Amino acid sequence: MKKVLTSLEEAAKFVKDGDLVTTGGATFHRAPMELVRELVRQGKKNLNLVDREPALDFDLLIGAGCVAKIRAGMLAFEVFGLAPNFRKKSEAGEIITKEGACQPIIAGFRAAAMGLPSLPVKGMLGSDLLEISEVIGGYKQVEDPFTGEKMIAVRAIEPDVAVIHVQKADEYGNIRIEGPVYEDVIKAKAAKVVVVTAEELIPTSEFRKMPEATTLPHFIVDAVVESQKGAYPCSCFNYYDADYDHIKDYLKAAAEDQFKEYLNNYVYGRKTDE
Amino acid sequence: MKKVLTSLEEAAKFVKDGDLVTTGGATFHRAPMELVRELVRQGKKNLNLVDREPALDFDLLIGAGCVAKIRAGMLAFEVFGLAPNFRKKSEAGEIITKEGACQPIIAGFRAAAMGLPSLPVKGMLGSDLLEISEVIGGYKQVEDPFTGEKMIAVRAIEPDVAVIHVQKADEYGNIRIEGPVYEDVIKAKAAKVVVVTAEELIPTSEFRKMPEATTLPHFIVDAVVESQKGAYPCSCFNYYDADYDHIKDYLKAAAEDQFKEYLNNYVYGRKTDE
Amino acid sequence: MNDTVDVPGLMIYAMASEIKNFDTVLHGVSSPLPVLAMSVARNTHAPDMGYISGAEGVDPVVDRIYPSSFDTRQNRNAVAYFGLHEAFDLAQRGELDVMFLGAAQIDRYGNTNLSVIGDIDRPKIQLPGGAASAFLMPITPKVVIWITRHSNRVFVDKVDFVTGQGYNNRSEEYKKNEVVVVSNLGVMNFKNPDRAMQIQSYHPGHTVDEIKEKTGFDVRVVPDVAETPVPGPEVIDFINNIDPDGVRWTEFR
Amino acid sequence: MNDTVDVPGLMIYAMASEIKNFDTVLHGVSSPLPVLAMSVARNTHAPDMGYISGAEGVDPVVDRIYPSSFDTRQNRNAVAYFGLHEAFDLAQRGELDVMFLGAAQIDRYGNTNLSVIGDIDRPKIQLPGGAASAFLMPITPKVVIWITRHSNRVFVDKVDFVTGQGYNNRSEEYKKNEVVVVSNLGVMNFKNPDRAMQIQSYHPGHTVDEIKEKTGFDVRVVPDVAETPVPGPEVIDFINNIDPDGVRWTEFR
Repeated sequence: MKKVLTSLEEAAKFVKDGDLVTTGGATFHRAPMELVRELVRQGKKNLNLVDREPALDFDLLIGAGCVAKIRAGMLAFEVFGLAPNFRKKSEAGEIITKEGACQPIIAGFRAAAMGLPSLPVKGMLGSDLLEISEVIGGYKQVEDPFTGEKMIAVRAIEPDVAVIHVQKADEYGNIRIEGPVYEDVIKAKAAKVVVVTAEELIPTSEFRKMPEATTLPHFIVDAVVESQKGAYPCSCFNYYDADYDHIKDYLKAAAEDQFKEYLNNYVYGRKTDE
Repeated sequence: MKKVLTSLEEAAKFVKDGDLVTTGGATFHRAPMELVRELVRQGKKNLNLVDREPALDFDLLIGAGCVAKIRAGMLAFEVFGLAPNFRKKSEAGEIITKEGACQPIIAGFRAAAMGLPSLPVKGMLGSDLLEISEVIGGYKQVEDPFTGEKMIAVRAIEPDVAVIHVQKADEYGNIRIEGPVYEDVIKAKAAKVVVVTAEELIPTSEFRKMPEATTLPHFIVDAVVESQKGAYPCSCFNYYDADYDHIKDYLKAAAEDQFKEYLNNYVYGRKTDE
Repeated sequence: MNDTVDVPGLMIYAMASEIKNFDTVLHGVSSPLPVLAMSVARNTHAPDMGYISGAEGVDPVVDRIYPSSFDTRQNRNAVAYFGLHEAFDLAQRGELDVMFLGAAQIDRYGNTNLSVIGDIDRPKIQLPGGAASAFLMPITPKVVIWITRHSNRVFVDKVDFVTGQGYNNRSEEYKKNEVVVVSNLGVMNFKNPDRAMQIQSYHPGHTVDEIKEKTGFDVRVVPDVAETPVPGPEVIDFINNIDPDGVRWTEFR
Repeated sequence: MNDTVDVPGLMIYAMASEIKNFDTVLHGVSSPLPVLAMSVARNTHAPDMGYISGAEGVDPVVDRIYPSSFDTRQNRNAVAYFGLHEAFDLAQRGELDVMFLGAAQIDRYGNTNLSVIGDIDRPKIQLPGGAASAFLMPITPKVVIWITRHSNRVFVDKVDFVTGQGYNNRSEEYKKNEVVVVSNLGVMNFKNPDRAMQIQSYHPGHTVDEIKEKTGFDVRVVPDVAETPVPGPEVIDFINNIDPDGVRWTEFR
C-alpha cells in the first residue's frame, strides 16, 4: 500500500491535539524538526510529549504553546545549558513536567513494542523519582516471580504518534536509517501511528538490493513524506551536521524575550539559515 | 584484547561437560556444525541443550551420546520428518525432553540478555505445555501489576556457552552476520561465554569501514576461530547453500542403524562430501 | 474433479484464500504449503500483504522453494529482514493477522497436538514439538491449520496432549480469534456459537460423508456447504514454476 | 601548580585514571569531560577497553569533540554501533563497568540531584533531569561523578531531591559498587565502612582545607591524602588536539 504523502501539512495532521507524541533521534541529532515546525504552524494544542533525551524539538513545541505535559529522562541543550522554554514554563507551572529516567522510558517503549503491559527495570530503587510516581505515573515496585528480586515495573508507553526523521524511505514506508538508530525502531513499534519524514525517497528496488540495511519494513509505518533538511538545525548523519550557531541563536532569542520573532522567522516564515 | 584462537580444539574446550549450551542459526542454516563435530570428537557428556528450532546440530550431539537434556520449541528435520536420534533416545527415555515453545524460549534468552530474572509472554495459557512445567522448569502464571492481565513469566535462560557460526570476524571478536540473524544476537548477549566460528577472519579496518554491518562488538564475544565451511552441511548465507543430499544421507544412516559409520566417516574421520 | 488440479494445489489455493489484502502474514518451519499459499496470495488478490518469511525476509520474491522453509534462497529480493522475535512482538501487539500452523492431531474445538503420542513423560511417539503453536494459537486473529492426511487418527475425539489451545481452552478474549482447518479433504471452520468444528467445503472428488467418516468426532456441517473453489490454471502454473521439485508433495507421502 | 596543566586537563586525567584496561565504559549526554577522559584512557593505559559512545559508536577514533556529546562525528571509524538500550541491558547484567554522571548537588553519601532546586511540584529551578542517574547509580560497578564547580551550594548537607541514589539509599547488594567524585578541586571517594565522602586527593594549587571549606558538610579525609597526579604534556597535547575549540571549558564558565 502506498503511504507516501505529498506534503508535510498532510503528515502533521496525523498528530491530534492532546496526543501522546514521541520524536525520533536524540538531542540535536535526527530530530524531525521540519515536521515539528509544521505542528507549530498548525497550532497543535495540549500535546503530551515523551522521550529519553529530547532537546530542541521539545523545547520549540513547548515555547510555541503546543504542550501540556512532558515526560523525559533529561531535557537540556547539551553543553549550552538548560532548555529555555522548558525551564521557563515548568517553573511558571504552565506545563506539567513528569521527570522520568532514561531506562524506564526506554523500557516503557519496549514494553509497548513487545506488546506487553509493562516491563521491569533494575536500578531506580532509592531514587526520589519513585516517590513522585503519582505524578510520573506508571511505576510500581514488584518482585520477580522466580527470584524475588525487587524491581520497578514500568507501564508500557504506547505513543499515539511517533514522528521520525530518516535518511531514506520508499513510497510504501520501508525506511532506512543511517548511523545511530537511538530508540527509533522501538518507538516505531510501540506507537499506534508512525509518521516518517525522509531526506530522500528512493525506489523500492534500492531496498531490495540491500535488505540488511532496511531499518523498518513498511507494515510498521503509516505515512511517509519527503523532507529535505528535515532535521535542520539538528544533524542528519551522512547528510549534514548540526548547526550549533543556529542553536545558539535560538537560545539567545529565548533568553532575550525574542522567541516570537524566532518563530516568525524560522517557523511561520520558514526562513532558513542557508 | 585479541580473542582469536588457532584451533577448533581450543574453541570447543570452552564447553564443559554438563553445560547449558545453545547454538546459533535455525534448522539447517548457519548452525555451528564444525564446532559441534569437535564437541563430539572431544566426547562431551551430559550437555543440556536449549534452542528455538534446532535440527542437525542437536540431533548429532544427541546421537553421539553427548546430551542429557534438551529443551526446544521444535526439533525436527523440516520436510524430511522427525529428528531420528532425538526421537529414538527420547522414546527410549535416554534423554530428558523438555518441550518448550518458540516464544518462551526466545523470551528466556531475552530476559537473560536484558539482565532480567524473567520476562512475561502472552499466549501459552490453556496449553498442556504449562502443566508439565515441573519438567520444563521456568514457567509461572503472573498478573501484570498494572492491568492484571494473566500472562506466563518465563525464567531467564542464561546459557553457559553460546556457540555461533558467522560469516566474518576479526581477531578481537567483532563479528558480522550476513543475512538472517535469528536469535543469535540475543543468545550471545544472554550467554556467559560466547564462542564464535567464522568463515573468514577479516581485518578490524574492514569493520571500521562499515560499522553499521557489525552484528556484535568485541566485548560480547569471548573466543573466535576461523572455520571455513563451519556450518556444513547447513547453509551459510553468501557462502554456501544447505546440502540436502548430505542431510538425507544422515537420516538414512540413522534409520538403518549405520549412525556409528556416519560418525566415523564425517565426524571422527572428518570426511567431507566435497 | 478437475484433472489439472492436484490436492496440494487445492489446499494451497484454499489457504491463500484465507489471506486478505493488507494482512501481515508469517509462516514457520516445515511449511512448503504455507510458503506457496502466501506467494499465491501476494501474486493474486493480496498484493499489499506484509509477507514475513520464516527465513526472515520481508516481501521476498520467492522464485523457488526448498526442503527447508528457512532456506535463505527464499529471501531473494526481500525489502527487509524481520526476525522471528520481532514477528512475535507483532503477534503480542495483535498486529500479526494470519499464521499457518501444523498439527499431528486436532479435536472438535481445535486443540492441536504436536508434542507426543502417548504419555508426555514416556512418549510412544515423540513428535517434533509445537514450535509457535501454544503461543500463537490463542492470540492470533486468524490461524490456518493445514493437515495433509485427514483421518480419524488425526481428527480425534481427544488429543493426547494440548499443544495449541482450542476454543475450550481459551479465555473469552481469545475466543473471538478465528481458526480455519484446511485438510486434503476439505475446509473446516469454527464459526458457530459453540466454536465447534464444522465442514465449510469439501474438495472436488470428495464428499461431506467421506469427511465425516474420516473424522473421529461428530463434525458439524454448515448449511451452505459447497465444493471448495478450484484455482485456475494460472495459479497451478505459478505453483509448478516455483516448486518444480515437488517439495509440496513431501507431506503427502 | 604545574603551569602547563589546566583544571579540565587535571579532571580529565583523574577521570581517565578510573578506567582500567578491559573495562567496558559508557558516556552519556552533555559529557565533554567523560568523552575526553575515555579517549585519554584508551590512548594510554586502557587500549583494550570497550568504548561505548553516547553517540552509539563502539571504539570510535575521536579526533574532535563537539558541543553535543552525541555528535555523530565522534563515531568516526567505529567498529560497531551499540544503542543505549543495549548498553543499559549490559548494565542490568552487571557488565557495564564504568559510567560517568553529572550532578547539580551531591551529599555526603553520594546522593545526587539533577532534577530540581526547590520543590518538585513547583520548582524554583527546573534542572535538566537525571537522565540515566537513577538507573545506573546503584547498579554500575563504578560511577564517576564529575563536578566542575565545587562549592557548598553543590556539595550540600542534604540534596533537594534524590535523583541518583547515594549509599544510604541503596540495598546492601549495591553498596559494594563504587562511586568516585572528581571535582575542580580534588578527588573524593567513599571507601570506608560508613560509605561517607572522603577526600582522596587535592588538585595542585588547592588544599584539603579549601575543599573542606567549600563543602557543605563534614567531608572526611583519607590518611594518605595526596596531591592529584598531574598528566604529562603528551596527555595535554592529546586533549588540545581533539578539543581545539575548548568545548571542555564550557562547563567551567
